Amino acid sequence: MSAVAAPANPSRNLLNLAGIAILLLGAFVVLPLVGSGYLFDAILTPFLALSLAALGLNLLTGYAGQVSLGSAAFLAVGAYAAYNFNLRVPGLPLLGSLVLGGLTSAAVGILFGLPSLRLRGFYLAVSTLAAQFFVQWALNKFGWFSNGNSSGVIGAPPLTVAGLSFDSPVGRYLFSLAIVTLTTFAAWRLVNSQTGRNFVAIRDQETAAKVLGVPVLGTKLLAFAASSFIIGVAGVLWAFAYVRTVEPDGFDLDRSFQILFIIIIGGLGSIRGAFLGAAFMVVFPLLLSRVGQTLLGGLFDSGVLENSQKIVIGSLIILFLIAEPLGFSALLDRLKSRVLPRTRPA
Amino acid sequence: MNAAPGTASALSSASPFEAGLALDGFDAPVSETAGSVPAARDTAGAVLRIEGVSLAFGGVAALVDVDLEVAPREIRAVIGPNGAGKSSLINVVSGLYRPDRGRVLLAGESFAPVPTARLARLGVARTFQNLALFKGLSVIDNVVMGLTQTVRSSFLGQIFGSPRARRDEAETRARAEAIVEFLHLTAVRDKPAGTLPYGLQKRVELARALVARPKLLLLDEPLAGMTVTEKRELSGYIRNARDTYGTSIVLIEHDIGVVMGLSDRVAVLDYGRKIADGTPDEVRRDQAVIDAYLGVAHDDEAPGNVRGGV
Amino acid sequence: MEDFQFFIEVLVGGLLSGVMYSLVAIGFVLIYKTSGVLNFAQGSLLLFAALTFVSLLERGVPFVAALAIVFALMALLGTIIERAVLRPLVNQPPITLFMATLGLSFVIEGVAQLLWGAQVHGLDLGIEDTPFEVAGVLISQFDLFAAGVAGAMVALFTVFFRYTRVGLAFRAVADDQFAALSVGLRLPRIWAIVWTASGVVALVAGLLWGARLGVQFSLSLIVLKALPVLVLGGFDSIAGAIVGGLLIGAIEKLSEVYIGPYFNGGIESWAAYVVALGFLLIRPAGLFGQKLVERA
Amino acid sequence: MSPPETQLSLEGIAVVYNRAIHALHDVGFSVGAGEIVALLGANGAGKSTTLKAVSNLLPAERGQITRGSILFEGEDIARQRTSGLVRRGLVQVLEGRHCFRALTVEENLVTGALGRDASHREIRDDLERVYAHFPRLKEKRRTTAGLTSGGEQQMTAIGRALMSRPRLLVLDEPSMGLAPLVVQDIFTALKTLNAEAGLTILVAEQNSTVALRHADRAIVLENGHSVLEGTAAELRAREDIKAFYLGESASLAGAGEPARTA
Amino acid sequence: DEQYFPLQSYRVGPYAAGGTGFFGGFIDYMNLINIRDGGVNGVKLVWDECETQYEVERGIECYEREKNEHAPAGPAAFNPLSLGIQIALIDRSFTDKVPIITINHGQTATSDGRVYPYLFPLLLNPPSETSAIITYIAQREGGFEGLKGKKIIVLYHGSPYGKETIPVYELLAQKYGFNLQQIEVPHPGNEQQAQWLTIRREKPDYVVLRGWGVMNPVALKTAQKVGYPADHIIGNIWSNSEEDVIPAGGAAKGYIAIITQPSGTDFPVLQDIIKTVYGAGKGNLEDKNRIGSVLHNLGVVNGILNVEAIRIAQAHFGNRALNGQEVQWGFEHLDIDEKRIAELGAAGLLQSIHVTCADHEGKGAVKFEQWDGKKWTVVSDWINPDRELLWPIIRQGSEQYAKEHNITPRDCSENPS
Ligand SMILES: Nc1ncnc2c1ncn2[C@@H]1O[C@H](COP(=O)(O)OP(=O)(O)OP(=O)(O)O)[C@@H](O)[C@H]1O
Ligand SMILES: Nc1ncnc2c1ncn2[C@@H]1O[C@H](COP(=O)(O)OP(=O)(O)OP(=O)(O)O)[C@@H](O)[C@H]1O
Ligand SMILES: [Mg+2]
Ligand SMILES: [Mg+2]
Repeated sequence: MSAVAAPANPSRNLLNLAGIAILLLGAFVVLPLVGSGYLFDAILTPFLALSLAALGLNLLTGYAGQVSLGSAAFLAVGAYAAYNFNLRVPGLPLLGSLVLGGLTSAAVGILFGLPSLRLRGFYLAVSTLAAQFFVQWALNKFGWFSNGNSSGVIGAPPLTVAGLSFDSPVGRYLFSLAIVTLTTFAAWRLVNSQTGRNFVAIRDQETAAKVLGVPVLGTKLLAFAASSFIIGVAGVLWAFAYVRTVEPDGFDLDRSFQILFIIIIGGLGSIRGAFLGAAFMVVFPLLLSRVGQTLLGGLFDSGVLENSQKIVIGSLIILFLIAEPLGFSALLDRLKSRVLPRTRPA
Repeated sequence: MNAAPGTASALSSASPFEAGLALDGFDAPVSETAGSVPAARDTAGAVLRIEGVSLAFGGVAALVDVDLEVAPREIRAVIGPNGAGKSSLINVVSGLYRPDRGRVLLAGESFAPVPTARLARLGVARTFQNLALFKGLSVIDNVVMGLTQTVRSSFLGQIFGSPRARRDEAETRARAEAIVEFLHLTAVRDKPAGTLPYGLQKRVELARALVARPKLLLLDEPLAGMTVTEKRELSGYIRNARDTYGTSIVLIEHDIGVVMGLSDRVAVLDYGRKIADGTPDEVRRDQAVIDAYLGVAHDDEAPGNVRGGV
Repeated sequence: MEDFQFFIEVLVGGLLSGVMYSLVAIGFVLIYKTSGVLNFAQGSLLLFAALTFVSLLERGVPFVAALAIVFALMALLGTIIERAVLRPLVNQPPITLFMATLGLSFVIEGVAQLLWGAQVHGLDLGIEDTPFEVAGVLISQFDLFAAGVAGAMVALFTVFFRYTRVGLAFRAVADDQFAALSVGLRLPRIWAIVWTASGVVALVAGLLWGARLGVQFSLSLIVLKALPVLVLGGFDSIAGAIVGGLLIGAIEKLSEVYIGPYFNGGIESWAAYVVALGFLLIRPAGLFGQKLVERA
Repeated sequence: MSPPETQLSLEGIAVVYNRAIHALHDVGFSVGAGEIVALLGANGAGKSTTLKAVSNLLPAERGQITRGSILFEGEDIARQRTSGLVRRGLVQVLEGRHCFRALTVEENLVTGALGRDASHREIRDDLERVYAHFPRLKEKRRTTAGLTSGGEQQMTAIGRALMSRPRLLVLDEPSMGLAPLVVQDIFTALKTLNAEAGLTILVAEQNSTVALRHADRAIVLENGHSVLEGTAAELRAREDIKAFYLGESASLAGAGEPARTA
Repeated sequence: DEQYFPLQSYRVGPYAAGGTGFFGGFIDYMNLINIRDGGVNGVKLVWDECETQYEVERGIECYEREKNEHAPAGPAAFNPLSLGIQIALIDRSFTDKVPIITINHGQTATSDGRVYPYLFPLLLNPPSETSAIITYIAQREGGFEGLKGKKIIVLYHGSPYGKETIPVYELLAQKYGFNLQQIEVPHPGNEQQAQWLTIRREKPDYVVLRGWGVMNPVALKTAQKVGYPADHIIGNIWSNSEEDVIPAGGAAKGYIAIITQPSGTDFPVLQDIIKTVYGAGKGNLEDKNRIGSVLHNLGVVNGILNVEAIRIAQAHFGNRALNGQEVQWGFEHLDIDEKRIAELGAAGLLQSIHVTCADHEGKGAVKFEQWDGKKWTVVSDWINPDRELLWPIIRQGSEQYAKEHNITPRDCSENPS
């Protein structure tokens, strides 16, 4: 699980920059021109939201080495908090409630991160399930969170930033894209900073880190906070830009697993891993189901297709883990090192 | 991390006899260790002083009433059979083990146990016997981690690139690069430390410890698993570090050649007790040491190997 | 007095359903002991076993024969999993293996539902479940029976680990797979054995739970009930699975009955986890779990 | 002396890790039954990789042999699992003290015998034999291996290998972290086993002095190539070897980069 | 010309049993229309299934995908069998203008057609269901007077659906003076020891089961464990299927549940389906024994209502594929009397229904059935809910929604057309 290290030679560095530039150009300019409503509403927006969530989890699990099975809970906290700030604080701009939602999630994250000071590995992982179930229960139970809706269901406020409205498929997509881009940049800065190194340090060798003066407790909690913040923001996108009407049950354990899958498949401890993984976990099943529908829809009922898809996806995940335990980002690195001249053979 | 059982009890100050012993040690001439600046002699300014430290693990005594003193600019070897308590001693000094009795004086302060979190700030750095690198980080980042202590900027500052953060980053990088250069690690600079061969990993760990220019450097078998040439080279660096930064060094090493060539004074532990303490030559002539540790005199591992060094 | 009797009743009910959790937990423990990972496919195994079993019954296969067939199937499955999943992933970090088991659960659930459809099946093991009363406290025959089975299994495994050297090999493998390889332990065989064993445990648990819930997809969800049991008892301790089960069961029910009303109910879903967490903060490796060894 | 019949032979081995990092390019040598052969080389030369290849342990580290063949007693090891090889007497002591941290010292030793399903009394005897070599371990038999000292762990690892009654013992840096006295004892012990039981030994050693003192022959690795081979005596005599591996003269190429001999 | 029905079905996951039965019935009926009558006035019915696994997100994904298909007419109506999905689609329904049919469920407020033109919780909405259950209990106790001082416990599923009726029960408890206790069962509900021990202590006269999926059989089993008589447990509209009682085995004998359509196959329309559809090997249920099961029949009824809506709309707009708005008109003028029901061969299967611009439920009359261990037998006549009492609740919800989204409710007094 190699963490991002400063790229070897400047030439490759430039190449990366160019690549990113092209990506952003395509995402911000080209896609909006060519994409269909379905593409935005049903594929790209959820893809962005999940990527962001995965990015958050990757900070915690990939970099700081603390496995969490409660990501969905923090999605929920972010979404519901933002909803309530928006509802109860008059005149608060949307972005304001978005950030506050993230911060609330960060606070909750710190709370549920406390056990990490004592627990390790799967013990910690399972203990994070407490967050998962408690949050879901609380949102379901106390109508206040959903403004008195007995079912705990909340509806998204209109997406308007500085007067201009984003309430169209493209708009929602661009809104998410902007948020994701900014957050990702910040995260990138973070993992390449001293703090980022500290994360990896406590992951790989807590004792040594301590001896070098890394504040272990602080760093762990910081990891939980940063991670939950990003996941919280992702939750806001999920609720406001994608689903637009959410119920607590939407943030169940399966969601947490999905996000965990994304970072494993994409590559632990790598930023682009979150995106690659999300692309795989979001787009691939859709593709599969559509292809299945069009090819075999007549022959079998959707149950058979669905189960076959389950099998296919499950096996693919396993095969992939076998072929490339370090995930897509490692795969990409290898391909790069094939095409680009390698600095120097090991 | 596994802290030893038992808590620090009332401090037992060193008995005059022991103090005397320690002084004897100092009177011994150390100048003949060629190519090395003689260590300063003043006891008062000792960089590290261990007083009557004892440590047991469930009845098994790892350290028994051990005293040790390291003068500024001194290279202090600690040798002894396997399981004699050498690493434990270092772990006590770095606060990973808390002694049952006795205390540790660092930079004029007295501790029992030593607060690990403050260790780096006290100017102490160490390497580990079983590699303790950050496998996921590149070599250079591993070395930069050695300077964690010097980074003052907050994580927000680092994200948004506050001036201080940029300064910190630039400084630490520069210093790390220098050390990497110095230890000939440039070739593997960007490789994840975990994939390096054992010997190089040892080297990286040394770099990580050196980069902070510590006042006191604790080395637990830094040369294990290297060819004689590499050993000679690295011991050269170690001596250099002492000469240029005036670092005092506690060196645990099983290669008698290196120890004899490099160290100003040698302490010998056996079953947790200090059985000898003096100049290399005194120690290697000491019968108890020969019986417990050296075995037949090692003519072929000529100390000359290292003497002739860089 | 009335209240006290009720308390006892809740307590007993809790303990008994706790045993049902233990049944599921044991399967996890077996895998964890040898791979150091949480096998999330345990629930799917359970579903697969039970579903296959009833479907065979419904197709007129006699009880015992069906039992034998499913038994064989689980053994086969165990070997396949070892060959296709574990062997290629040897010496990989636990998290990777964990994800693999999740992927595995997809496959198994998919296959199970593809083979036997999504209908809900009733399963009658022929164990009467009319409760009988002891000093005014109702006790369920069925749960008693289940408790008996669980007890028997625990005894069996404990003996197995205590008096064979296999236990040692297991711990070695879980500890350091690479070293285990180098000393010539037959990892493939060990894994195949263990997965078969946990498959059989899944079968037993599946039948007992199936008789309670009916055999249907939701069977695979009861793993969530087993997790707090595991943390509490320690992932790698059979005894822990039982003790943990009893504790969790009792705590869960008592809290639901006595604390639940203040939140108008439903706290069961997390109460167990919170309690388990509390325990963990005192004993980071559960009650009987193997503490992790680290020294500088 | 007449060359004994070869027990192990490597031919033009090339190894790649992660399908990207080329660790070995062309390594070839052979070990005769009853021989003691030393494998020398700088850091990163490829000693450990070679030895892992011999025990067919590379797959577990995502490494694979891309070229060449390794024969153990005439059979290609590629077609066998490590466990099989151990059963047939090829046992390896891994680099860097791979003990089972959570097991006690004694349990560690016993695992060595599990491979060959030994009987209880066999195990008891072998344990005694190992304790005879390493008295220190006897004192520590009940201690959790992970908590013992570096040297104690190293001893445990070696003892564990001896427990499986090897015929070809492969050691990766056995002397690492051991007190001189112990190193002497180990090598004398190995030598006696070699003399009495005809145990073949392939050892990668940085401590070339010791290695060459006890070995019959030695192979020198460099950047994944086997560049030099000869009897210990010959090699001890060679200037470049002296220079680099025995360090008997100040002249040396800049290390860090694997060094150039010849 | 083809009329397109997008189906957000679920055939895998915890609730697959429900999904397969319901959508099986729906598809069977549409097949019947195509095969027997060659479509609705010559317009063939087409559909495709999109698996939701009863998850909201997947439901939305399906909706977004399917709403654009078969242009120009597009989808006739969505029939998600999920409250969660319906709720998520409420806002979208205003912009996309495609009817969303939630038979026997749906958010309470959405019965108010003035505010929600495109939402149709047909046949029976939660309040009607609730009042019907209480009315039935009252009948067993000899009139509403008999309810006084009786104790009723409602055991509800810990989900939006489960909680939908909490306020309704409270209202009725006030009105009829029985004392009420509502207990939640955490999702999915495979463990109910605690709840039933409480019930055993409280000794209620009746337990109302508002369950879903595995919760129901477990409830019956656990009831048996604590010795609570099954014939005093009343199941709600989603606790009334064979799938709920079969797994419970003997424990379910005597259990009573509410239905809008009896089970069984002795209705002409089902005979037709068996003959024409299954005869032609086009039947949708793998397991033939499930033909005529509660959920299958509900699917058939759902088919009838959808098709009739199309028919009525065609009479108004012409016999062609209609778009969502036109179909909405059809549903809003859905008026099926006993005569028409007889023509449809559904006499006794469904009961006359009259949807209006303001009332999107229709009628909400129900029967009660009892499980004898083998099959359901109807034990009551059609029971009508106390709508005067209930509509205030509905209006309250809908008006609040209207306020929040500044919608001016349609004026349904004069007849729009
Ligand atoms: N955390 C611990 N728990 C239990 N025993 C310990 C612990 N740490 C050290 N010991 C024991 O204390 C004794 C001294 O250990 P130490 O590591 O200091 O020896 P050493 O001198 O470093 O030996 P080596 O040269 O082999 O590294 C050993 O017998 C070891 O088993
Ligand atoms: N698991 C691994 N993944 C990637 N590269 C590896 C791995 N193990 C070794 N290498 C690379 O293979 C080369 C040879 O390493 P190897 O450990 O065999 O050298 P060595 O001779 O044993 O060195 P040392 O004497 O320090 O142990 C090195 O360049 C190293 O970086
Ligand atoms: Mg040591
Ligand atoms: Mg090596």
